[in-house]
Amino acid sequence: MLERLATWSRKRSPWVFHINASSCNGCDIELVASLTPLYDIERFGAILVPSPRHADVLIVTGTVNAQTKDRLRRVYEQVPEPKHVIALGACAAAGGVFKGCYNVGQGVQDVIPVDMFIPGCPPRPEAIMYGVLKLLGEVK
Amino acid sequence: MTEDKPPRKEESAGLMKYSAENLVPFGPIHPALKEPEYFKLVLEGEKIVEVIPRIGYVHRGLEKAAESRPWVQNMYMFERTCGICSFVHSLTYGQAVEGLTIYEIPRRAKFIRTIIAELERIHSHLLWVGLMGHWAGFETLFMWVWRDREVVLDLVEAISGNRIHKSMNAFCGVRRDMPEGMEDRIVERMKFLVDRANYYKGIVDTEETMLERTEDIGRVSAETAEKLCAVGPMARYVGLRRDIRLNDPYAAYDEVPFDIVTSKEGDVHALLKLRLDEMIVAANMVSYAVKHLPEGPIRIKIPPVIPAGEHSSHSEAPRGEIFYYVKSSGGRTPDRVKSRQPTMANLPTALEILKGQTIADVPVVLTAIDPCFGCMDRMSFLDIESNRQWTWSGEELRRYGINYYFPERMKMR
Amino acid sequence: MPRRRAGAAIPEMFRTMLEKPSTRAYPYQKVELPARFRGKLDIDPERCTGCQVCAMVCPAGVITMIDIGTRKVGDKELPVKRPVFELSTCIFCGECVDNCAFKALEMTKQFELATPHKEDLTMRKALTK
Amino acid sequence: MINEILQAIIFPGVLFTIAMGFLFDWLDRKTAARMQGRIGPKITGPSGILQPLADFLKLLFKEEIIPSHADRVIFLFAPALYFLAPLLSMLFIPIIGPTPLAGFEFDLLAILFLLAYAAFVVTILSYSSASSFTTIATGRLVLQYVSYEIPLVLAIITAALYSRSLSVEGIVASQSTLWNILVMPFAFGVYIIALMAELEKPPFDIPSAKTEIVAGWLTEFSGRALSFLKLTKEVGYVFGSALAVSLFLGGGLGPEVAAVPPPVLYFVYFMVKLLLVGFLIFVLKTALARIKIGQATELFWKILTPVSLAQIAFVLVLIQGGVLVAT
Ligand code: SF4
Ligand code: SF4
Ligand code: SF4
Ligand code: SF4
Ligand code: SF4
Ligand code: SF4
Ligand code: SF4
Ligand code: SF4
Repeated sequence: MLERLATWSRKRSPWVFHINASSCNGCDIELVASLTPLYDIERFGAILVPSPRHADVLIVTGTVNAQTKDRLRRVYEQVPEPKHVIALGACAAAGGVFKGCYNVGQGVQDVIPVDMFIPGCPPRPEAIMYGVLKLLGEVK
Repeated sequence: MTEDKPPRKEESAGLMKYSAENLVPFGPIHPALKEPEYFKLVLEGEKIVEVIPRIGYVHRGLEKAAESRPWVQNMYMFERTCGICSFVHSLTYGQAVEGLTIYEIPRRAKFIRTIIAELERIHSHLLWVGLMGHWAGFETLFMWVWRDREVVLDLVEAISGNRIHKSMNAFCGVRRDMPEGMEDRIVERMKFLVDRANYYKGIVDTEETMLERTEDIGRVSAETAEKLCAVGPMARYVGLRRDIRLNDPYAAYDEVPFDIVTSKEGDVHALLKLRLDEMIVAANMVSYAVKHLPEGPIRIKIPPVIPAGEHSSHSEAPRGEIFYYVKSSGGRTPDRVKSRQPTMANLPTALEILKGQTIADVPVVLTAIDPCFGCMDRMSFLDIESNRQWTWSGEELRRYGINYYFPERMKMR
Repeated sequence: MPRRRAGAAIPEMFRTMLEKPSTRAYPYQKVELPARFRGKLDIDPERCTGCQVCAMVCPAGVITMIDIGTRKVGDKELPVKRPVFELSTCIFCGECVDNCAFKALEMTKQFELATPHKEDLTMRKALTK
Repeated sequence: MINEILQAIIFPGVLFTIAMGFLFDWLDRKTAARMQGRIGPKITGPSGILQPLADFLKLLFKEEIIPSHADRVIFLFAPALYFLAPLLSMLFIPIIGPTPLAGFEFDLLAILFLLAYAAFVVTILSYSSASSFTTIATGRLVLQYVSYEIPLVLAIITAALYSRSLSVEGIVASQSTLWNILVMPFAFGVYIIALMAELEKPPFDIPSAKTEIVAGWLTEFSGRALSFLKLTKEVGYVFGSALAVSLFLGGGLGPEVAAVPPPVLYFVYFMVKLLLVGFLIFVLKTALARIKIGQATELFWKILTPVSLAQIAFVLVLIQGGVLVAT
């Protein structure tokens, strides 16, 4: 019973913390756009929170370069359990167009575990919403 | 507070001379900056006495990578320097490369480039105005402005197939023609945007709390701005008439009539109005260009090998001058590509403005330069007041790094 | 100089409140995509000849060519190749589509690509001819 | 006896207050969203009405991280102590009849004390988490508190003076012929503005400004502590509005309708007024940008304090002259 209540509330209230790990902004503005009136991801209870301590879902954009790697890991550790990570965009999924540049890695999953990949460069706000909703369907 | 500051140690590049208590980190992961950038603010109470930027969080090594990739592929990579003014990057890079070839760009392509570039300017300025509202704590303005911004994105998507990275440019032309029957729709939508821009101008002019936040904030004298090489709106808001579109026309800017907007007031409020005014100008330019679109081909196919030589090009991105330099030795890949972005050029001015403001103004002022730190990984500082100048050498960076990674203050339970 | 007042946005706020909200009903309603929308890449295995042009032009290194057998040209055995697409890094530029002389590639309108497993994004369709 | 305990726990006591807190949060988000052209919470319950509940429960079930440098004891218990303040204050407000659950002769003073107590606990909480953002937030909290405190108390005192009573019950009863707001509109205005400052609603969300100092004093809290802090804010919202209704809008008093039993009628009137006050705050908060702490201080000290003093003087003159004295 308690378990079901917890699952219900988790599915209904995904609070998102966005971290830009050296992305080009394209994904970031599409993520912000998904909050705005035309898409309004708040319909599903998702809001953008300002502190990783308040977050349930960590959305990472960008290629994760040598500099942001440690910060990404540190932010990830600050998020209380249960937590989920979404890699947003081609860059976060596997390096995107920057794959092979000397300063970038092979995507987010090399640094922290990823629960959902949303490919696209950048993904439409609808694609982002689809990804978040798909993740919610899986929150256990 | 002021007396017990330890004496300045020049050799530490000004990084460790203040005690930890009044150093407030701003970034790298900070909700006000959609991009990770790190500023250490030295505070006295809420007042900022010094700002120490730490850049390079978005450094991906584009210029290096460009040297090993074919010319055309680089176009798509440089387009992704940034998602806000992406087209103008590929445009400038393209122009620099085109300068090395003998081909003439079709006139219709020039017009289409102008249309996309101006649509991008509108989208960028709207985004900026919205974020300004967000950073000043005025969510409603942010929501409305971003709602209206979608109008531009829909048009861009209809023309190019993607909302952000248009992938429209090609060497000596554009990849896609304007879709059939878009003309009326574009003109009508531009009219709508001009109406909205006028409404927002009214809001930023009358709303008391917004004025409190923006008036008299972020002042800088025209001389300082000129000395620190401000570009784009950052130069125009103090009255400098600087605009590459006018000073050195490219694409079809010599055929589409327009006038640049400047302001004399020189505060953030003036900057807000300036951008809205520029948006109106841009909307009118789009309408004009769509109506006067010449017939003809849109692209000349050129061989993948670019003749040897050097060339540079610059253009006016929404946030100021973008500059590209390319060097070829006649191969399939460039020898060297160098790009300089407006934010890099505007950062010294912004730091100058920040001194003496309160911490509440940081987001607003940093937004004023529109934080897009795509390309800042090395930097020299010049403090014009004390005429002190310093650079970060590798050694200083290393020392700073060691200091930074010392046992973290924040630990898990 | 217009009059300064707090709450200048209130009339518009009430107007907006009485209007229909501008939110699109996704995911309950399909998205209207423009004709040129660049979505997930698709390949027609029948048309692909394995010419490798797409792999050469792709700026993101999405396409790798895999040997699927050999064929005889004259007295030489030449490998037959087919492309495999690692769509997780695809930047949807459409360069490969433009350059495929055999019109084997196409950009569909599919954009709902989110997946928990990155392997799902590898497209091997061309191999199973 | 059992009846009273049930009243205190369920209706109109603790549970009802909490439910109202959730309702206010939902209404707040929903109206703001609609005014911005959005829909707002939608899928959680009908029209998303259960959204605040889902948020609360989710945080309850979440891991709680206590920063190593923070004060453990304060971190664990202060949120609960903070939660008590608006909850207790709510018991002094008459909701389903002219007598509140726990009123006494000087309960207005108790409310004032609880207000100060809440501000004190927040400051301690904020200070105890000891990170550079919360340190700035603490400074802002204290400064904001000393700014709005005086006008807020002055506004409350205006009502008490005019009604010549120091209990909420008495003040409500004295308004049967004439609502206080008609005599002292400025005191009402000052009260609402100071209330917004106390609740940290824009334009006074200065101590929790998310674009400046991350989440302000809330930055370091997670899980259960965060859920209670947020709930407290929501309940505080309800309490602040309820006090406004009682002091200035005549509580649940209103024209009698023969067919409806008096307690129900009282309750309905009270709720309608409560939602109106809430709506007023929703609108103001959506329409304004955040101001700076210095500007807030200036507003409260240089403008609102003199205004409330003038209002008191005006009321005193009225009383002295014997005009319009409340019964
Ligand atoms: S996926 Fe594309 S849009 Fe997103 S950060 Fe990478 S390059 Fe930018
Ligand atoms: S030190 Fe500079 S050049 Fe080296 S990785 Fe960092 S930002 Fe790039
Ligand atoms: S300094 Fe410039 S050229 Fe050298 S590696 Fe870095 S980006 Fe490339
Ligand atoms: S100027 Fe800024 S927004 Fe424009 S491309 Fe450069 S980093 Fe991006
Ligand atoms: S490197 Fe520095 S000094 Fe040189 S052009 Fe760029 S910003 Fe100016
Ligand atoms: S200097 Fe700028 S453009 Fe060059 S590699 Fe670094 S981030 Fe990219
Ligand atoms: S998809 Fe087209 S370009 Fe690619 S290998 Fe097949 S035929 Fe060649
Ligand atoms: S669309 Fe672009 S990135 Fe994707 S496979 Fe084709 S060429 Fe490569």
